[in-house]
Amino acid sequence: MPEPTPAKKDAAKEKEHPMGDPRYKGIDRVLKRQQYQQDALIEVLTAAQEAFGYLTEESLIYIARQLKLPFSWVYGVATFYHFFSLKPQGEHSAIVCLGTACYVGKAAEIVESLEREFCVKAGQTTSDGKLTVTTTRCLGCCGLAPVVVLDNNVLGKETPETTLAKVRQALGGGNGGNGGTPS
Amino acid sequence: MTTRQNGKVRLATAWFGGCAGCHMSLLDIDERIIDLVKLVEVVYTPIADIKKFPEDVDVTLVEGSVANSDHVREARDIRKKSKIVIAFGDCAVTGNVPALRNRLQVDKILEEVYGGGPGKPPSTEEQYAEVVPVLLSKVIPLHQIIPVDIFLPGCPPDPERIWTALTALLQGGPVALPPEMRSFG
Amino acid sequence: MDREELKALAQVELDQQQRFRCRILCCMSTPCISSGATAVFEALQDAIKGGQLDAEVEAVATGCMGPCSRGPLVTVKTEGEEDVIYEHVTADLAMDILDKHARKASVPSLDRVVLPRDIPFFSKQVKIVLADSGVVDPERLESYVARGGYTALANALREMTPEEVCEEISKSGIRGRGGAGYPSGLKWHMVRKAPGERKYVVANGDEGDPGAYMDRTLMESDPHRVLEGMAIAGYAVGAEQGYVYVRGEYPLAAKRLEKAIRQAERKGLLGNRILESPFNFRIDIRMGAGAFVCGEETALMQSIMGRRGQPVPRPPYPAHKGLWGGPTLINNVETFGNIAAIIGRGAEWYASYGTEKSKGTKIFALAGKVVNTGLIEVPIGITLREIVYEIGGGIPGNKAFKAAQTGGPSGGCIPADYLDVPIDYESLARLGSIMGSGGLIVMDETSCMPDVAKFFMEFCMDESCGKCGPCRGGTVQMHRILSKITDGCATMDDLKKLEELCLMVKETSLCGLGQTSPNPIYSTLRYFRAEYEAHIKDHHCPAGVCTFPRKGELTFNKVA
Amino acid sequence: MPVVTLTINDKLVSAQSDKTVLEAARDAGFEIPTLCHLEGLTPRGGCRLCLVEVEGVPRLLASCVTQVQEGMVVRTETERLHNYRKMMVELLLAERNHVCAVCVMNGHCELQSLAAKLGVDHVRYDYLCPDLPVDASHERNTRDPNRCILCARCIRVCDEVEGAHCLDMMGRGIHCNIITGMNQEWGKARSCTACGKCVQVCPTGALFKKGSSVAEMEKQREFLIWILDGRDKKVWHWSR
Repeated sequence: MPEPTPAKKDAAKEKEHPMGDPRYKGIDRVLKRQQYQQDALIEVLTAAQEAFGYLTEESLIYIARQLKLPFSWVYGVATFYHFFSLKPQGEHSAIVCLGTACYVGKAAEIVESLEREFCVKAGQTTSDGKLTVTTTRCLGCCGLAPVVVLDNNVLGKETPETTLAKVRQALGGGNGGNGGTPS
Repeated sequence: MTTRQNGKVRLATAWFGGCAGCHMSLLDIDERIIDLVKLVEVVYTPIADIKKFPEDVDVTLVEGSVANSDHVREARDIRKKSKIVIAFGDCAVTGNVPALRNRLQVDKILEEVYGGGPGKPPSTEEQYAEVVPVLLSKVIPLHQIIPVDIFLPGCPPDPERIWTALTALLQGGPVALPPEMRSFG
Repeated sequence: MDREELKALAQVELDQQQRFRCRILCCMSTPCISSGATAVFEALQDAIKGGQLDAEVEAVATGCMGPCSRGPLVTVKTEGEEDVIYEHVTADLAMDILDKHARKASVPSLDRVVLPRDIPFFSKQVKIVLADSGVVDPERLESYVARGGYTALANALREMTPEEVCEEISKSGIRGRGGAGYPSGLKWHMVRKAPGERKYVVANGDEGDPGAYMDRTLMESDPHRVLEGMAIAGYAVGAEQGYVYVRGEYPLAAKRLEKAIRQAERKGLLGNRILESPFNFRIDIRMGAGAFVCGEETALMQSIMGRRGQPVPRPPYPAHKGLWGGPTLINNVETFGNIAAIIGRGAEWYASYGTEKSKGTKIFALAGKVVNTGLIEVPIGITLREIVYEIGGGIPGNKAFKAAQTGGPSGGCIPADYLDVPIDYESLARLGSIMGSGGLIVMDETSCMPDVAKFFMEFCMDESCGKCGPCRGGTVQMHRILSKITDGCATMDDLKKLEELCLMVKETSLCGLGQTSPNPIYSTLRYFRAEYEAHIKDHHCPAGVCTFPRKGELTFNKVA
Repeated sequence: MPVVTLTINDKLVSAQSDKTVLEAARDAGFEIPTLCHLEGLTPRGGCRLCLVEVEGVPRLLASCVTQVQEGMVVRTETERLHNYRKMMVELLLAERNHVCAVCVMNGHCELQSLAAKLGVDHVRYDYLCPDLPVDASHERNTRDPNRCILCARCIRVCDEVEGAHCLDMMGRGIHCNIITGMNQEWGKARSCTACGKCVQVCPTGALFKKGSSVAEMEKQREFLIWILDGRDKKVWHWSR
């Protein structure tokens, strides 16, 4: 079904990918690997989120076309799962685990302190686009509760103070993570 | 129903956040109102000029939703002084049309209504309170403030519905409306 | 590869391992990595290389060793000596460890990080599923094969008919480890007998219960064990395709599974003509994308098929009509973790563990207010007291035990009065909780029970899929009433309303998520009703958690 | 098709074995309330109003997705069921802004009449009062999510009968919502064929024809069986 046509981008780049953005190649790889099966929608959406950082409307339209699925179907699946975001994410991300062990360890206070300090609600990005604060339901690191994941680094046994200090450092210390261990 | 010296039931009607349509519908019972007056003494109603809600009321019909601090106060007063409280019409039962404002923020509403006119708009909560009673952040049905004995839905409840309910009540029976008489709207 | 070649492969690996005088095992599962295990492992490798000990000493990246809060953990296996476990290891200790174990020097500073092996944390455990966890290198097939891996599959393919395999599972008495405890053998028989050309095997690794991470650990630490169990299941029920559904939060588990699948395929342990038999079995990974409800089997199947993870009414059960209409065997990852042991060592051996109605062992993720947190595997029927006070080492800070929460948002809180009840499916159900996937959170006197109930209800509300009305609207309303209670503006009438709602949501919801969502309220009300009433009547929180910000308000609506 | 005999509310009833309990009960003259069910569409089992008690089964079963079985003993009207149904309708009324007084479907609405039938004269739960914008961008029809009960009849008719699949569900839990196309304005969703089937099957005033005012909208569903039997069996039911 031909719905809104995505805007044509830079003509030179079009050679790289018909959509005018080389990042679509990542989606194409998964599409091919999954043989354009409609059942693989979630895998393809995951690839798109990895490629763009979030699910752009354009990428959703592209995926729907490639898999020959209705737009509303693709949108419905994309909004069902918490992993998919339809909004751009901040440069840095702080994910506070709200699993039971972390709850018992008062992780809610960490969320509150982040919300206060950076004037965002959990699930939102600061207005300057620097930081996204989100919560998650158990990362399975209960032995380290309360747990915060800052730019993909799992930090254990956190308190509001330690988290705030580390987030401030990450924001002040330029882009990317702080060289910690991968999770 | 207690029998008074004059043999009449003490009836009150009150008017909160609503359009008075339910009161109109009550008057629409037409000539039956004469029969009604034989049975009841209207001790308080917005139609008459009675300042204070009296003590020892048998039945109070409350029209309208609970939308501001005055309504809360009056509702509690009515509950204290009435044996039977009837949520009269959809606004009292569900919040209905006045509750459509619930998706908006109260300060935005006040600013919209009072802010743009001539003169300086009130700026503090206290100043607003001088102009109008403090609005509740959400318009709520009566039963969320006080216990309600009988619900009489309808917007407005049509005269037949009101008559059926009142006569059942005045005859001392339970108010059991048939399905077609208890729908919202 | 056939059975003989498998044996040969194991022998080569064993010979290889014996060449090393000293093997240093580093836990490289998520919690230890978070505590800095990568740096420790690298430092050890560097130290070995730098000390030119390559030929004698080996550093191995393994899976979970158990006491996760003490990570990074390192186990040293030295020829002719007892194994030594070190806790809280840092990179700068690498050289010390080598000095002590490879060079036999005296390093007294290491003593303070030695974790004694004779503490109840280890001695009370019985490791069947986790037998290789923390011992094998999860990224190397040979490591698993050397421990006898894939022989159960080989034996099943060679010596047993599919029916015999199902029967063996039945005889073992194993019940589903996902929570409900449905006898696995029955399910296997059902799928085997169900007519259908294409059948499927699904390992449910969508471990959504907050506070549970058994499946993640198993997939990260011993992925081949899961794959072997699935392959045996595939053979038993007549399926040629399997899926592991991995929770989106577990990228490392997915990575290791993926690697394991590729290795197994290369060696002919998965794919076509497995171990030179006519049996074909492929396994694919499907990643979840953050939806608790996808742990429910019908929702999980929807998600595998790329749709919104909304449950569909049962019957038809997946065993009859599952993925793409084919009969589908869905078991928890942990259940599949038991299969190789059952087939390999026999149903009778397996059934010697556990209680009369619940056989075998169960892995629990012990967390919360307890000294030793981590992953434990215990025989079913052990008491809560043994878990909390012996394995767990008691409550820190001289606080009193208040309750243990099992089963996550579908489970309940067990109070101190029942510490001595043996833990099995039935006894937990009688206490108003469930075995669940195995999260076990210990709470001390600083936990407020209405607040705990609110925490779980918020979880269920967020995770409700929205398909059926009772769960969609009911969880929201229950959460609102619980909020009123902890905020100080609830009435006893609200409590009555809450109980009515609990019953209604439990009895009318479409799927397990909704049906069990009131359990945390039920169990806390059952054992801690006085605490609820104190909140409502006296605006008092015995645990000192709630601050009653809306004390005295008669409605939920703040006056502007 | 073999016929089975079952007992519904103490009455012996026979039904073809491929029928659901709901169909058998309705054929036997028993009323079971439904909202998401609509003859002609795939059963969904979502609204839970059609739950019935079946002897020997500990759980309540949704009659719209439960097939009849020989010897089944079914109860469709017990006090427990009645209370649950009442609560379910109250939950539905509380979760959106169902203001009957100013609804195009006032007097013809399935939710409204069901509430009255069940004796729901007030709602015991907090109204959630969500802020949901009305979509009037379509040339013929309007979508008012404030009155939606998420029964998904519109989604199913659009997918199964019209074949357009313009409509679907987004989000989850209490934040579920019906969307058109890429959650875009209905008028801009080109997969919509403007057939209006979704409007006709909608049980409430969530979907209505433009131009209708309070209480003016009435819906007709005969077209469903007309189309489906016409398509599959080449039989067109004039009598319906």
